[in-house]
Amino acid sequence: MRLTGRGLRCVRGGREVFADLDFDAVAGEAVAVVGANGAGKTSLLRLIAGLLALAGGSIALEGGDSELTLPEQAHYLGHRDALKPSLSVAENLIFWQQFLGGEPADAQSSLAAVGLGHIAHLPAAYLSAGQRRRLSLARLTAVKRPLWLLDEPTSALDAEGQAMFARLMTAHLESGGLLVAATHTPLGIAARELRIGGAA
Amino acid sequence: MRLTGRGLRCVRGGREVFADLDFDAVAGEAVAVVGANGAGKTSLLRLIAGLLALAGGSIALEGGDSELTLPEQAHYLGHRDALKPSLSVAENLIFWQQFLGGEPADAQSSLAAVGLGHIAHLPAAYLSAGQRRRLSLARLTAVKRPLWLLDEPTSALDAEGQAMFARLMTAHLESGGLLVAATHTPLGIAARELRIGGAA
Amino acid sequence: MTLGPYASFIVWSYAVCALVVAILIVWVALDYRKQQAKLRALDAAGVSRRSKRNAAEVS
Amino acid sequence: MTALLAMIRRDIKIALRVGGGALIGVLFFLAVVVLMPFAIGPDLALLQRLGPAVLWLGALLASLLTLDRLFMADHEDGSLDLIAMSRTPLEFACAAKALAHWLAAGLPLVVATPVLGLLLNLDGSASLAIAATLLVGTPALTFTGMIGAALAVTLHRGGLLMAVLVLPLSIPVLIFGVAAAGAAITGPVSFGTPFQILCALSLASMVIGPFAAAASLRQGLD
Amino acid sequence: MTALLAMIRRDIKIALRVGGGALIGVLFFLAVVVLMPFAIGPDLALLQRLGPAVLWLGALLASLLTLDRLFMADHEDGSLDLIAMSRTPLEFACAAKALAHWLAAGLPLVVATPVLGLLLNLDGSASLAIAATLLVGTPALTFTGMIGAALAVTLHRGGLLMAVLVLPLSIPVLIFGVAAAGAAITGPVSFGTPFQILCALSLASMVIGPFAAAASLRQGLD
Amino acid sequence: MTLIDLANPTRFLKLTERLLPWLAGLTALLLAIGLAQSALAPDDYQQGATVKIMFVHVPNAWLSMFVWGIMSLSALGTLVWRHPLADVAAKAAAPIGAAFTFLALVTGSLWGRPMWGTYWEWDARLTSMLILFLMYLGLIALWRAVEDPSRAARAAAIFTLVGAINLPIIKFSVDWWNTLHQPASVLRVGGPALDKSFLIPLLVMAIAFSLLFITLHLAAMRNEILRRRVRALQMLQAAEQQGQLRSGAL
Ligand code: HEM
Ligand SMILES: Nc1ncnc2c1ncn2[C@@H]1O[C@H](COP(=O)(O)OP(=O)(O)OP(=O)(O)O)[C@@H](O)[C@H]1O
Ligand SMILES: Nc1ncnc2c1ncn2[C@@H]1O[C@H](COP(=O)(O)OP(=O)(O)OP(=O)(O)O)[C@@H](O)[C@H]1O
Ligand SMILES: [Mg+2]
Ligand SMILES: [Mg+2]
Repeated sequence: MRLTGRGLRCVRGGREVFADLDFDAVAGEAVAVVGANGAGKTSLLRLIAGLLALAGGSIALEGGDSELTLPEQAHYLGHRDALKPSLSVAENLIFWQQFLGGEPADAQSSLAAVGLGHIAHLPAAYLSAGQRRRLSLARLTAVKRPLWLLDEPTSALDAEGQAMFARLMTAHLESGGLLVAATHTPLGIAARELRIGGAA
Repeated sequence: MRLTGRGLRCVRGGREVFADLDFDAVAGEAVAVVGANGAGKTSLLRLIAGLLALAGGSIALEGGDSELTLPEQAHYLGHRDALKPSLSVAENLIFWQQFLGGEPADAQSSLAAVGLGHIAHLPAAYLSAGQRRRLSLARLTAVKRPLWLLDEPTSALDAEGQAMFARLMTAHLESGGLLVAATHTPLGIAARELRIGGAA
Repeated sequence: MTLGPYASFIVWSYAVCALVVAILIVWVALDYRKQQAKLRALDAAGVSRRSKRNAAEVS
Repeated sequence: MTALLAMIRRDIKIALRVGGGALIGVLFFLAVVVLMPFAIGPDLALLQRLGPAVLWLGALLASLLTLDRLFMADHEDGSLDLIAMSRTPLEFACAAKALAHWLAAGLPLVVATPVLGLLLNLDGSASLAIAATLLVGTPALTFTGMIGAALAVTLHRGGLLMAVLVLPLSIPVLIFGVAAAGAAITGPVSFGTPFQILCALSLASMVIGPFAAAASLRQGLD
Repeated sequence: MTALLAMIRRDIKIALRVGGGALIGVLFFLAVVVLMPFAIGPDLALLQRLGPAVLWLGALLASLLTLDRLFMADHEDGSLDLIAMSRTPLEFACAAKALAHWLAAGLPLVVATPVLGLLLNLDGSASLAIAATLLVGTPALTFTGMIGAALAVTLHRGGLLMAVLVLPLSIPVLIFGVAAAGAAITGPVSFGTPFQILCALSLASMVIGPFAAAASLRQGLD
Repeated sequence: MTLIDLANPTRFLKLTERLLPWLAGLTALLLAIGLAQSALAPDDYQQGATVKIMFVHVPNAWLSMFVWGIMSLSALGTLVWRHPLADVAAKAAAPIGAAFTFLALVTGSLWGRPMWGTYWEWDARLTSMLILFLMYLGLIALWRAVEDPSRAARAAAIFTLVGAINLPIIKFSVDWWNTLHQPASVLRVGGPALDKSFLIPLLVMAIAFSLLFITLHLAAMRNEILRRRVRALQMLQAAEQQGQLRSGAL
């Protein structure tokens, strides 16, 4: 599997963010998108996820499921964590699992994998910043998708959480997945760097 | 100036988060609050800021302005950045400056100091995550307060932004200020460590 | 005792009062039973005595 | 299908927890009905005549008050991004959300109508007729209101703007709803015709609403 | 003082930008006024009689629709934390927010009333009288509604629950507002008494509202 | 507030355990006496036998206001002293008060039909009572909508205090506006203006209903304390399981 972008151009709010960006990501390899604040890392991820319209260029996923569009094969993990405070931790995860189409059986094990097994019954409103982030990460394992688009995934995680997450990413890559992550801190795994906007 | 907490106990949502916590912070010294996700770092900062009720113990600031309460002498920088998307960058900062009682003259220089001078007129809705964080940081210099309470202040900042922020903190400490920051990554300045909840 | 032309209104007043008061009494009694049953179940599940003291303080 | 059911279940759960349960909807309806005599003045005959209008206005109000957050909440917490990326067509997801909203906010009103009819001095059959018009008519309110809710997300606007967009769309529903209900009470006009039109409006809005809302949401992603 | 002025200025700015400007408020009012004949039926005499009620209901609606986010938005983005920590007493800050809300949402309605009166077949002096009652009465709606908005933050609840709590509190305002307006038109009752009571209600709510809201917000911090 | 001094919930539980049977017995006795007396009371020369409705209408009307007053005091206890028993007292009183208000409204309507020729009239006394009823319902909804009891207690306390403004309006509505409802004839300056043959049964019924309220309130408070104990124990149970899971995982 291979994700390619050619001649990408991004315009937001009438201002050009970047232009003529090319990138490649192959299965089993992590791509770390780096660049200064405001360079366009988040914008690139949202372009790939189909959440922003391309102002130019093209993005293609080769070797994926031909019946599905690119966004349908991707997980997007943004700053906003898509959690409902009034639902419990487990209810939040199970909803996404059912809605995104995973098997309902393994919600509990996904929660345990991110270290939230013991607070599955708490309302999500009670979670700390890192616990919220862990709950979003649980989505990645609860539903299988070949392409992970991650926006600063390690923020708010403690050291143990970062190690846990590095294991998750490694497992995903080893099973032939793709991974594009925007980040300011080291991801904790080997990754090819994609720099946006020069060495700011 | 000296900030002391004695025998602090924190209860949230009916569950005890920590108990019997003591800490000291003296002027010119940074305290880095560390601990696992959910250990209670954010809760501690909110206790100090008066945004949570103490379940036990006491917090006092010695040597401050005796006419003002502790929260009135503190800056609190949380995960939620108190920005209004429909106001421009400059309008956001100037509002907080006027509301919190700073001199209106130096809003522009505060913005320049955090590297946002060139986009002062943009609506805050257009900012990237790091730019939003920078705008919150601008509040710290736009209004003078002796005590800074910072919750993961470096998250979303790029390398240059972290260096800039380290300079801000150093200047604050050198002018006799106090600083308590919860963090998972190194702050970039020398800091005394306050660990909550054992080495999880 | 004769209730005059408006007997039905008087009787209805007293009847509604009796009914509502009865509902209140039944509600309170049933609620009591329910909570007692829950407490017994928790006891049976072996939530320790020490924690019971704490619980009393928390409430 | 699982996906849509999950969506409906989630939205009802949230609506009941955040809004405080279906009872709150009924209570609100009660408050509106009680409010009207104050606004109109204590004239029982007039009240009876205006009864259907009052109940319909209450339903309109309840939907206006709760609809504006229908998509906004999902947009603000990022859920909408994931919904847009999912394998479920956005149109179906929108329809599921609207259905859940109606089940949580519209249905209780319909159920409470016969009771509230008593307060407005309506007799049993009239109350039932009004309940029937509300049953077939309130979905139209929800499904047209949904378009406004989606536009609110696209425009990054809230508050009264949405009401201004939705109100004109709901005028036909209101007209025929009140007409059908009025016909059932006073009876010179036939009940059937406006009632059928009401059904037609509901069906049409159930088709148009999700498409318009989904189209608007797609435009609004950024 | 600078702080309060800054708060008022900011809130008005946001309300106008997000809500789409003062015109939207007027437009909403217009939509409600236009809607009524459809709900009630095209009976001009009845419409004229119900004119004040319709205008007052519109005002109540506009405040219900916009008030529920008064503190919630500030709570969600963290502004409320900073406001609570600031040197400005929370009571004053609450009052400033309510004042800004009234200036942005209430005042335009008052100004538009004489124009809308024409639509409802009211003559000039009656329209002016109604505008006067709205002018002194709508602050009471805002300042009592504020209590509900603050409770919404404390409870982490929204939607109809707030309306259910606020409506009973606003019933007296509505009664005397409509009474005063009705007196001005038909005239058997004197205009003065209900108008004075309306003023008293407004003044009382301006004192009680900010205190209750601030108390509630303090309790709700976490 | 007789109960505020019993600071400790456990002590409170013990005391109610002993007190409740006696209170229930006394209530039943007084209710029986009151009912007998009201049955034997003479007809009014104006109102005929319908005056008998007074013996249930007036106690219910008084209690509906009195209960809100009790809740207001409890609200102060919640906000000022942060006493958990005050929360419990306020929460337990709300449904009972709502029931009394409902009864006052219903008996008043049933009395109004023969006396005024209508069940309902939008006058000041009746309207303010209806608002009281709506506020009771809103309060109950508020309590039920929030799981965290102390959070709900503080919000409910503020709402209760704001709503207390309605009490003087109900009481004096008959004096401030000319209404259908008759002005105060018992609780008024210058002593009661009611004939002894009506006054005595009325007072007996009033005392009986007050006792009924106290009994029900104590019982409901006991239930509420138990409910909180159950909740706390459930949370401890969850915490214990968490501890086991933690030690298992590490
Ligand atoms: C739904 C209708 C009614 C409501 C909501 C209502 C409400 C009340 C209230 C709140 C009180 C207590 C007032 C106080 O303590 O000052 C009261 C007392 C009383 N009501 Fe009514 N009432 C209604 C109908 C009636 C009717 C139809 C009558 C008789 C014609 C009546 C006769 C009385 C009397 C005699 C008292 C005792 C006044 C006193 O001695 O202070 N009420 N009512
Ligand atoms: N609003 C809340 N209501 C109830 N419980 C809460 C609330 N916020 C946090 N908690 C609980 O309090 C504990 C401490 O939370 P806190 O946010 O202080 O953690 P933290 O140390 O800042 O964690 P992180 O590193 O993830 O930011 C957590 O166990 C959390 O579940
Ligand atoms: N919603 C928006 N509307 C208009 N412009 C936007 C929007 N979001 C971001 N921008 C602009 O697009 C540019 C790139 O933003 P983006 O969020 O992609 O940056 P980033 O590289 O992720 O930065 P960071 O490291 O701070 O997260 C920025 O200059 C920003 O001002
Ligand atoms: Mg970014
Ligand atoms: Mg934290």
